[in-house]
Amino acid sequence: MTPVLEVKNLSTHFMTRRGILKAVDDVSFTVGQREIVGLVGESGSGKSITGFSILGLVDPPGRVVSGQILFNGEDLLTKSPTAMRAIRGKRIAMIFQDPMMTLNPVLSVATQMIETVQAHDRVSRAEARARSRDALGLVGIPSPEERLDSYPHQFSGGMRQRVAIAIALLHRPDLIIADEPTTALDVTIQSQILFEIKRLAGEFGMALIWISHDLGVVAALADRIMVMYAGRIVEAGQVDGVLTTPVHPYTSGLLSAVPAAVPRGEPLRPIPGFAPSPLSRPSGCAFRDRCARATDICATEPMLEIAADREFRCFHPHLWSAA
Amino acid sequence: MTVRALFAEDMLLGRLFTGIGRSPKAVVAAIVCIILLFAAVIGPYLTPQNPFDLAVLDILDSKLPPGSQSMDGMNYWLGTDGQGRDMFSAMIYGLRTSLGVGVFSGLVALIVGTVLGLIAAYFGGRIDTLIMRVVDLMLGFPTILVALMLLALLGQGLWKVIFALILVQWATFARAVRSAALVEKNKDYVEAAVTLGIGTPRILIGHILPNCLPPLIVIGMLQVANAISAEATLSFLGIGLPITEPSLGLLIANGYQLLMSGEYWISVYPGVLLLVLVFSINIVGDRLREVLNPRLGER
Amino acid sequence: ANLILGSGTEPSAIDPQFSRTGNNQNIAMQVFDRLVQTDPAINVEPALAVSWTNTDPLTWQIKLRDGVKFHDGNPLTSEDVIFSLTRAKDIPNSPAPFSGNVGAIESMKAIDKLTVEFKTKKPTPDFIEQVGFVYIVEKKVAEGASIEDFNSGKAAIGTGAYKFKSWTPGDNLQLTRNDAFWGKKQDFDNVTIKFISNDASRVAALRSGAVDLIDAVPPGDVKTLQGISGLKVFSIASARMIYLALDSARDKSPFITDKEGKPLDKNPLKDAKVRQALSELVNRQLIIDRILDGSAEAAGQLVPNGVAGNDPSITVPAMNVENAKKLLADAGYKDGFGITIHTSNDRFPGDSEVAQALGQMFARGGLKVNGVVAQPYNVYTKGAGAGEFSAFIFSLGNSTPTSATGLRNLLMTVNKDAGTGSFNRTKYSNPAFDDAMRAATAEFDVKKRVELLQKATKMVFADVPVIPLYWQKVHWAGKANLSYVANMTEDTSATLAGIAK
Amino acid sequence: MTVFVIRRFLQSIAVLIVTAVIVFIGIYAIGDPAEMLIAPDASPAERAQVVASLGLDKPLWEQFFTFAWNALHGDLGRSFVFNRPSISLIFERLPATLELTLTGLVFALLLGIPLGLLSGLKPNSATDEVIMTGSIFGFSLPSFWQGMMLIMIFSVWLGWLPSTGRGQMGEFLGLHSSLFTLDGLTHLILPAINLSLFKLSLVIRLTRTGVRETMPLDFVKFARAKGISERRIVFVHVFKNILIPLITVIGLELGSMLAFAVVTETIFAWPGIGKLLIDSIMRLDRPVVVAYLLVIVSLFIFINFVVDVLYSLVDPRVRLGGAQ
Amino acid sequence: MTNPRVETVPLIEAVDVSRRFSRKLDYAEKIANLFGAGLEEKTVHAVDEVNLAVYPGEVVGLVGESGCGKSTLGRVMAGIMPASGGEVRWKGRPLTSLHGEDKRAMRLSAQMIFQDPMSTLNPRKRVIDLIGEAPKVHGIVKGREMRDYVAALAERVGLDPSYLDRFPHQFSGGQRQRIGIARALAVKPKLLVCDESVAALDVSIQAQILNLFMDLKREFGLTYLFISHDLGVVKHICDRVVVMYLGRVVESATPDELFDNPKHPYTQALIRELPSVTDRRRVFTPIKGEIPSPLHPPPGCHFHPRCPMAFDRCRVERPVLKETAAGHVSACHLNDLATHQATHATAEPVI
Ligand SMILES: Nc1ncnc2c1ncn2[C@@H]1O[C@H](COP(=O)(O)OP(=O)(O)OP(=O)(O)O)[C@@H](O)[C@H]1O
Ligand SMILES: Nc1ncnc2c1ncn2[C@@H]1O[C@H](COP(=O)(O)OP(=O)(O)OP(=O)(O)O)[C@@H](O)[C@H]1O
Ligand SMILES: [Mg+2]
Ligand SMILES: [Mg+2]
Repeated sequence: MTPVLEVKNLSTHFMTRRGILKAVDDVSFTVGQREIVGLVGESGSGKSITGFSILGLVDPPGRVVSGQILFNGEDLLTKSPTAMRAIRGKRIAMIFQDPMMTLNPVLSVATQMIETVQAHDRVSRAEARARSRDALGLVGIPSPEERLDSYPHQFSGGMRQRVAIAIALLHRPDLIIADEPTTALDVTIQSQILFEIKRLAGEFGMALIWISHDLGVVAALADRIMVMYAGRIVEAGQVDGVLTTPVHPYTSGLLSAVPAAVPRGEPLRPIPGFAPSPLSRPSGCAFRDRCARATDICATEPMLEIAADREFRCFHPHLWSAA
Repeated sequence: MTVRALFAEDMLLGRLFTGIGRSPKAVVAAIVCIILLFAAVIGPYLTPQNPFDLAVLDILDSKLPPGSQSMDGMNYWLGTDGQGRDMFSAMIYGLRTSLGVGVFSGLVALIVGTVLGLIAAYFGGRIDTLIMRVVDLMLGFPTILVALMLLALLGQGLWKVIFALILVQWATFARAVRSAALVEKNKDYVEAAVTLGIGTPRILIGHILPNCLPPLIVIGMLQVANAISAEATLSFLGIGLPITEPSLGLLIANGYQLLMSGEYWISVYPGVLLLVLVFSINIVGDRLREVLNPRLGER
Repeated sequence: ANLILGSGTEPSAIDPQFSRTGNNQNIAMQVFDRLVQTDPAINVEPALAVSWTNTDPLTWQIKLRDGVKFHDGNPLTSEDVIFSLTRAKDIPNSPAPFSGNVGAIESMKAIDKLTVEFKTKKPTPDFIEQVGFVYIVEKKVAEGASIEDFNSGKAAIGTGAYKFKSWTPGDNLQLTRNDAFWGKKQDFDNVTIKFISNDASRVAALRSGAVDLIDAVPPGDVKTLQGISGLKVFSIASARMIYLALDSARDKSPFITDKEGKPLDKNPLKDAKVRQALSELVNRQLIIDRILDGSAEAAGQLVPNGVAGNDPSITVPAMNVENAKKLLADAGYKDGFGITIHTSNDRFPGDSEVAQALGQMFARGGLKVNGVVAQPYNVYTKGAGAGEFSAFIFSLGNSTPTSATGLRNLLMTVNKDAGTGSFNRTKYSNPAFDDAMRAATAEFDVKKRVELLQKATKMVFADVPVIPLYWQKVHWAGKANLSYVANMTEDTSATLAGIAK
Repeated sequence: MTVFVIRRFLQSIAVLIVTAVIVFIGIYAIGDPAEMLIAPDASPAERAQVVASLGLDKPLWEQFFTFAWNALHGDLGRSFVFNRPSISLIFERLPATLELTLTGLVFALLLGIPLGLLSGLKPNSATDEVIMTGSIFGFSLPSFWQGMMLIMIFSVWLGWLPSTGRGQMGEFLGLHSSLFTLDGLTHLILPAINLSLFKLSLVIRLTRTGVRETMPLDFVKFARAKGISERRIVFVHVFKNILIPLITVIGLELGSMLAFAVVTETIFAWPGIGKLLIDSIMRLDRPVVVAYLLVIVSLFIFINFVVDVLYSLVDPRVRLGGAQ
Repeated sequence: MTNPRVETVPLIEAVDVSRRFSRKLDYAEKIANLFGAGLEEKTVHAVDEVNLAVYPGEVVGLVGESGCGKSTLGRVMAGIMPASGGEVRWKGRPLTSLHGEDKRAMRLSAQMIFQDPMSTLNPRKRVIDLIGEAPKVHGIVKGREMRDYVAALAERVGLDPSYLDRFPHQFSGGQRQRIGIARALAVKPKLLVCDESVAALDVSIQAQILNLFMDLKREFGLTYLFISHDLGVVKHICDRVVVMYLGRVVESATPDELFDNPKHPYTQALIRELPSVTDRRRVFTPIKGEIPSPLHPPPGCHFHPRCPMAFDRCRVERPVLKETAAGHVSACHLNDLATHQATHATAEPVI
């Protein structure tokens, strides 16, 4: 089975006044059909830009400077703007982080959904409307027909995010990129959305890239997990494996920093130090300043190592008995 | 606070300077502004004649074209006006007046408007309603009517024109400050300051006001330009400054009649100077608008 | 042919009796007629009245022109005249009624269809000059007509050379020729009068061809317009005298200071020598040449040569700084004093410039000019009337055949009941002059009357009650194929225009 | 909606009363209408008669209350100068001013929005620089100077366009306007340009700022992610958002254009209310000034009302009736 | 862990505290009502008769959904916002009875630390002024000593004192939060109300800040009201957890007790849906329905429309807080049913 998406050596840089900002730096991964991939990492590590790069939506002064993005075997980076537009929303859809901001406040939900249908399929308004209504029903919005004519502000945050999901589902795309879609929401609403997404992805056979910095959420949802740090994927593998036997010191640092990792009342175990400024990342392993295991060799670029169930970039990986 | 720190790139002043510095157009405009300001300040030392002193004028020299010589051998490089004023001197003095009127009225209006706007925003309720209704009323009244009434009440003169312009302008500032302050007021840092037991005046002036400054600087800049234009228009309508001490606007208005009879210099030169002045102020103000708007400023 | 006339002023109403201000009369004189009218030099000539005689000092008989028809075809009768002269007194809310013109009438009687007999309250030598200038309306139409009826044209029925067609306030007024007019046949079929108050715009309109003829050409533009082929300028020195009024009656004057700018206890202007000195400091011709581009004639008295009452023996005071300084020294002001000159800035061409020039000249004569203050007329006139100024510029237009009215209004002692001194804003009072004027106005013999007026004029101007500066020249400009009768009364009317022969 | 109307209505009345009071005091301060009006050589009896018939002999407060009482009955008084109901004087001239301002506004919008979009979509490009620098001219030149230059260039030198007055009127659908004849249109062009240059700059700027502020917003990116065409994004998504500030400002500016057409009307001899106002102020024709301001203020209020309604149509988040 | 409750006087106590936000009808709306428009005043019961005592040295966690009134309660208890019903007592004395110096002392003793560190720091002030302004204004330090004082504080919260002349935007999120904490500490508070203070931070930085809080508590004996919607965090550092739903307290217990034995269906759902790395559940059984609007809260038990176990009584009668175990109170009508039934309440709800 060919993977839905194959990203090879993707680099996306921002040419800012203060220098080149390597938001995504030599990132490679694949997403298989019907696979749910979690992309985690701390704020600013390049998760969103990875997603936007795939869709060709990196804003200036950012630019994909190298790499390949193969979607069903075709390289998206060589496509014309028109061809890209035909793919966006139709075959790759995206859901954004902030449900309050993703919908145009002055257009009705119906307008925003119908235009999406009609942007890709030559159908009548009535039919587009019917499809929109069905999509709203799918994501669990009660009485979709009436709600269609509402405006975004008349929905709560959770419902807006569901509308965004419904829009993403309109064309049953092959791949959905969800960029932290539940971060702004409550625990109870978050779990409703997770539930809905998971059901629908299964039902329609879609692949899903789920971007988040909440390890718990990804753990609950994804098949595979990729951990980003400073523009690079530092570790990737099956969820169970990565979360139980993290290989990269950053992954393990993250896992031990969560409150649940220590007994109640005990001091937590944060990763010491701060992430380097994206403008002045040290060469070599970007994590080495914060890493207890770092040695001189870490000043050189770690290669992507591929073990049985794991890919990682580290000279001093944790070696678990199981691995 | 060291001077260097003041100009640090993150500070307001620093942002102003680096912001302007990055646009060649704005640099030129800023330099022009500074030159004109300088010329206005040292005006009396620059000019061969005091055009405000009737005793040195001679209508025998009136309406001489540029380059003519006076009876006593002085050269009128830009010609003379209907009263025999040396146009160059008159323009420098007029610039002084115009700039003075613009800057001063802008400044006072800024202060008055800011205080009232802050009060309206912070206290809300009746005070807010009252102030804002007055603002609406002020913005609705034609400038000329206000000026004319004041003129009648107070008599004619520089200060009265300035007063009229202040009266017309403060409302703009009050409105701008209020809307900015309404946003700032609800930010958490204000609540934090309240929690820390910091008094209301201090919060208003020390905390909220500095954050409302960027739009104010921009509006202030543009208002100065506006005030200069407005004074010119008032002069054109015959309710401006004393005629013996003409501003640029009055010079233009005086020469306006003569424009078609070929004595173009009386109106055109001051007109060009006014244009250059207002234009460069606007360019600088415009640039500031770009720089100081965090959403539009360079990333 | 059609005529488009660009006018700087606009009527406030079409009712010819509503106001006797110039702007209203200009329109009225084209649609309506009076018993008599003036020629360009303000001489009376017959109009609707062909003759007027006084059978005794209190009785006048006026004979009307035969065959005159109103625009609606009805003939003019004595009834219309009696009605019009009665109506003139009680136009509601009229700001400048003709009531003064008919004030002398005791009673009126129609002798026949074309003769009216008047009884006056007291002997009135210039009776015809009073009632003669009231416009005659048609009784049938005007009786009970409102001001709106006139404005709309319903009641705007006169005997004039043109018929009223329409008025769009602020924009234009349209007339068509009255083919049944009793007088000279007009050259234009249709006349449009466009109201363009801004001077430069009006000139631009002529230059761009949008109008054929304009009035009130600013002096500065005269030379330019003359230089443009295809255009022609029509000029005349009017009977409008521009003068500097001096606060000569009071013991203290608000804007008189010492050289340091501190208020002065004494009022130097009370001294005729000082006034004389100020007059001699003024170089009238220089002002006329430099500020008014020659559009004026230097004045030393009220009315110019050609208007009855002018005394040719009064010379225009020449500039004589030496003598002026001597006069000042004689009066005890060797070092001069401080003075502020006030002026309007929108009343007549060059008003504020002239004031500044006066300031320059006074300054050169050793006075300290504390300022020249220009104000819009509405503000200015209030201050002038209230005696708030010390030296201020005004103008006085003379539209009557003799200087009597002007002298009475400007220089006679203020006496509201006698109707003298209405324009005497400085409260100047000269009993000898008052007596001389009273004698002159009571004189029935025209020649004698004029002589008496000249005597009074000479007497009063020797005292320098005001400083006469100049008589304004007025200009009209039009296409070269037009003719226009430039007139001293500053009237702008299609009846004065024609196609050049 | 009802609440909104009630609130507006009450506020309007308050504003109107204040306006009237200010004008009364203001005119009183400027000068004595009688002085301006009555021929100076009028006899005391005549003077007294006119003063009495105009009601100027009564104390100011009494004059005010007489006025207010009559105003309540729909009578705003008669002009001192024209002796006609001041309201009819104003309504007679209002169409000319409306015609001028609306044409100016349409001109500003038709030209300003595309230019603003152009420069907003390509910020910092050469086009943007040219448009923005050019638009500063609109702010920098005093209006009277602009007007003079327009006349000099287009009527005197080039002789292309008439410079004064309103042209021929045409009739269309029962409306009389100079918009319907060629002559009328040619007369309208210069004053309309003069009046609209400032607004044009404003519209350009507002549009540009709007575009620049809206383009980076998430929903634009989301629309792109949906595969919507760039055209639709600009003209539907972005444009509708820009419209909101635009409507507000246009509302305000239409009002101020109406009120401040004075200069343009003076220069171009346009028979509108601006010129009537300045003349009336100069002549201290108080009933006209009061009526003018009341009409203008009412118009302001009405325009604001329309703006608010439009606003709520464009922006579904805005609900009429909520307190400010 | 010691039981702080042996001390009898709470440091701060809310007694039947309510906080309503209402918008009064203005004149226009009143007039409209005369014509029968039927407009009502809109009142949000952000906090509805809440009782909560915090004892010295205690860390009390306050959890609940967005908009349930946590922040409002925090503000009322910190004395920033007056209560509209009931009273808040500081060391046993009602806040309304405090005046002058006492009032100021109380105000300074209760400090708040907010969620978004950036927005609580005035972007135009330097760190030194941000931290030092209040102690200077209140005369805690003299002008000259300020820098040392601030430097010491900065060091204490783990900030490099050499950064004192920088502006907030030059710091990372975690550092900014430290600035906020140092600023609060600068006026020597007794009580810190932490309103979602770690929600915006990355896991690792969150851990750093939580450690700091625990250190400070140990060192200065600070008392905390810790507001969060993250049960995991609350569980870790609190001595007692209070659960709110739509303005009311629905349950309160020690963390262990609460997590082991939640009584209220809402608490149960919260605990169940808490995503966790260690305890990976791949089945989601969310609470159905949206959070109801606080403008029109449902009658009876606010939670009943979403409650899988709701019965008739829940729809009409407001449940009161009852103690079910030592120090464990909850407000649910299920408590009144037979105990064996209640244990069943954890059964999977249907969606
Ligand atoms: N328009 C831009 N201009 C300059 N730099 C940018 C821009 N957008 C993103 N970046 C930089 O790119 C880097 C990666 O950003 P990205 O948004 O992908 O982070 P992220 O992992 O999604 O973080 P978060 O969890 O906060 O969303 C960051 O350092 C950010 O500062
Ligand atoms: N100043 C206010 N005016 C009107 N309503 C308010 C105000 N402050 C809060 N509310 C309302 O009171 C309710 C409780 O708000 P509060 O901020 O206390 O909730 P919260 O639990 O802190 O929510 P979050 O987790 O989102 O911070 C909300 O419905 C809110 O809309
Ligand atoms: Mg992101
Ligand atoms: Mg909160």
